[in-house]
Amino acid sequence: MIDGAHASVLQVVVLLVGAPLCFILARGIWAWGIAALSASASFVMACAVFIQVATGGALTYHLGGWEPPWGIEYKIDSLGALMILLVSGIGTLVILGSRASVEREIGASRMDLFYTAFLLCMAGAVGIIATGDAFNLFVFLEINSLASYTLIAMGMDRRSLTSSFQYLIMGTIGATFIVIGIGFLYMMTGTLNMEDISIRLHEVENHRTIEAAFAFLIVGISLKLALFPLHLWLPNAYTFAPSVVSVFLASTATKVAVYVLIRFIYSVFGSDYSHNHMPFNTILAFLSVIAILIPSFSALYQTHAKRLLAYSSLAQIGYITLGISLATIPGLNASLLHIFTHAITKGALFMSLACIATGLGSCKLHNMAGVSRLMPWSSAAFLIAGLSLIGLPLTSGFFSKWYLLQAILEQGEWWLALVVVLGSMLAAFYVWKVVETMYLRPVAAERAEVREAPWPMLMTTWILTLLSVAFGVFGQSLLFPWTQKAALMLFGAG
Amino acid sequence: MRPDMRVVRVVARLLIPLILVFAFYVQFHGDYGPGGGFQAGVIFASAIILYALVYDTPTADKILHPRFLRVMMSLGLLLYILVGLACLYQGGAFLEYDVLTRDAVHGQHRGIFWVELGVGTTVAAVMISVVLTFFGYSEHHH
Amino acid sequence: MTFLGIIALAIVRLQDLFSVVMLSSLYSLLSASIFVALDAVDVAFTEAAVGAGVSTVLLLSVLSHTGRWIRPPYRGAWLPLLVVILTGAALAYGTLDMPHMGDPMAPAHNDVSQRYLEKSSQEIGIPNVVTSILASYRGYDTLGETTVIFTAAVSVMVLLGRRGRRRRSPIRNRGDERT
Amino acid sequence: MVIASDHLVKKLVGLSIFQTSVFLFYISIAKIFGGSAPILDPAITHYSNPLPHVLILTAIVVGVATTSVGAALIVRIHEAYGTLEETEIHIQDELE
Repeated sequence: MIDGAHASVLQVVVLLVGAPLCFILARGIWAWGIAALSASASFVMACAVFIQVATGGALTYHLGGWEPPWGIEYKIDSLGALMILLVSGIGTLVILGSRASVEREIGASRMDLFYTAFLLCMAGAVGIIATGDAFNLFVFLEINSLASYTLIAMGMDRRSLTSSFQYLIMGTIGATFIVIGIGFLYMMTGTLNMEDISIRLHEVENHRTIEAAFAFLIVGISLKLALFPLHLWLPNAYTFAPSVVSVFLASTATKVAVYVLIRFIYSVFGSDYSHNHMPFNTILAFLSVIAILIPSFSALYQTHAKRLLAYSSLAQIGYITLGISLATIPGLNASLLHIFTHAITKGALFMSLACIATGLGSCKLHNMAGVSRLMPWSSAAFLIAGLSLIGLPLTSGFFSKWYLLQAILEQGEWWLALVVVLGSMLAAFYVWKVVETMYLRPVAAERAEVREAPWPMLMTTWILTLLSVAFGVFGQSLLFPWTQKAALMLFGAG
Repeated sequence: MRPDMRVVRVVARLLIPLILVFAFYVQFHGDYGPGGGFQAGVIFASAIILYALVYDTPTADKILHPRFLRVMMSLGLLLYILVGLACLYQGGAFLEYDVLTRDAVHGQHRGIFWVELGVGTTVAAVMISVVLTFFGYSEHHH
Repeated sequence: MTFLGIIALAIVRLQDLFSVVMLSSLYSLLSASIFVALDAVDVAFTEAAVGAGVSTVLLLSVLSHTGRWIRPPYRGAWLPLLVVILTGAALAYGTLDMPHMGDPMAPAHNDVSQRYLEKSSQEIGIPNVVTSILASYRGYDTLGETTVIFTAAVSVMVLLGRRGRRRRSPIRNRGDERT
Repeated sequence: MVIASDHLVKKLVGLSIFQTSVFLFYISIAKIFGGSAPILDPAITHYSNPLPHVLILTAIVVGVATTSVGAALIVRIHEAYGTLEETEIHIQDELE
């Protein structure tokens, strides 16, 4: 075994070591220190893996030394490496910048518990992406989910408790559906390794059991993904979670779910089966269109900035699944691009709101009047990232939506293109609603004392904001070749 | 104390050591019969929970301090990971017990023993801690 | 199996939560006995200890805190019913075509499980194959499982731990009024 | 029942019953007629498939973890709202 390959498992293990250490050793700021250290270590490992995959192709690792399908295998291809880089990168940035916000919203005395849960959540997410084993995926999904419920329940408002419970019920139903799907697959193939399943599936492809497995898996993942109409848990969860938790969840949780969806559609069932055997494309396209339009309209009526962004997230999920439903390589490529650009943009937006919440103590729109004069840096970040969310030229939002439009027009589906344009216009309206409050309204007298957020928070906010712009300018040369390669590979053409 | 509690206490005092012995039997005999770290942990925890039910939660808390439980559950998890890392150190893959000793089968035995011990420790500490936290919580309010 | 169905139905109808919890515990015990009949002794052991034991104790302690009676339901439930029927239909659809239960030639019993049964005595050297798979072949899953349990403990501590509670004072707690 | 019931405790119990049923499904996959429990013994030649047993052991643990987190949430929700009926919780939220 090559030494560098160990990084693929170590990037999860360092997080799993960090969590219990945080739990027993650390108080207050030390907890933050341990968390920052192990998250950074994980990020470094992720970079090592990324470089290895970039130079040497997909990486496999046999846990316990047992070759698959007997043992569990880690399999990281170019898409997985990029996803892990995204998750561990954003996780590390959020931890680095989170201290002031956590102190204010959760309290120094509970920091150890908070960061323990945060590390576990991150470990779960990275584990889901890295694994090549269907059941191992379920186990790490549950680590990720349980930690997410915990983090959400730490919010200040009592509604964080009910949102967390709602998410727990929906999430567990979703996970149980996934287990049923995996059970059906196991019944027909006798193996749990994803690659092995996909090879053996060809022999039994026309069985109805496989169709049922497909249906259960898709519905289960869609619950996690918050795809319309299974989205009801998401707005509450994002709104009432502690601010920095919203940042991490909004930029990674649904993205990981999309990745799982892509993994099952393409790597397990194969593009041919998924797209041609069932009315899957039509249903997905239909749901995506609704997912883009209805939440975008709902976002217009929100009076809480975090809630507004949560509804916008639902719409973005719609764009991503719309690309998949096209069943073409450019469509999938556009979806992958949008996963990355949107993760970074939404991260920047939620992070700037976290800054504002640290200053103002709330993200209700009427409290945010004139905040640009009190917190100019945080507000400017929101403005710039907001432009990217709308999809204005030169931003990353434009970059990925442009490819999506191209892919749609290539298929001649002009009315889908219309939906994308309409969604962007609605985004312009709701972003404007927040920006107008921040920039053009007078400051309430009792808030004149509010100061700008501390620099570590601003640093995280601005790194994400600048990345969001940078991918608009350099995305063509930096991101596009990777996602193109991944899309080709998933369609089995590369 | 209600008079009927006395009988319960005497029976519990007899039962608890038996349950503990059984827990250790399940922990170290999992190779041959059904059972292993997880089941042993649950059985061990059930003895302590029985104790907490018959006596009271604060007394149980005093014997097994919440902080101690917290350390134990973390150590169990860390032990598991440490076995994995030891295999890495010996030149194998993560959790590849073969390399722990010169003889592969012996390495497997040793690896499984320590890993199961880690699982048992974590599960027992977690179960006790969770149940006692629930008991303790209600007592504060009623 | 019929018993399981009856219990599940009773749980849906009952308004006494104490009975609900007790019946669900019974459900676990019955499942455990079915597991024994299906040769899954380890699973039966665990299900009995966890489902009938730990879960029941936890739920009862929840009830001691929150009360045991609930109001009769007053809203129509046709949409959830539809969802349940759809799920059931999908399950039935999937099972129509599946290999017969107990058939040794079914694809699930192919070379993967054969190797566990045939080679584990040489490779690992312990008779309980379930333990060999659990701790070695799929040891990483078990590490994940230990982490899940650990996460649950962290979570309960966050929600009900002593230090956690004091911080919550901004929200008015009913319980706090009494203490 | 998980979705339909108005009461949070019933939802949680319903969820665990749903999960237990899935466990039964898995174990029934593993059964081989004429096989016996997968504990090796020179006298026995046919065993039931051990792999689903292992998976379900893991799933049971995940299930009890979920139940305990859900139960802790229920206690806190009851404390914060004074009720566990979903409709009443919604009404209280609307009033805020």
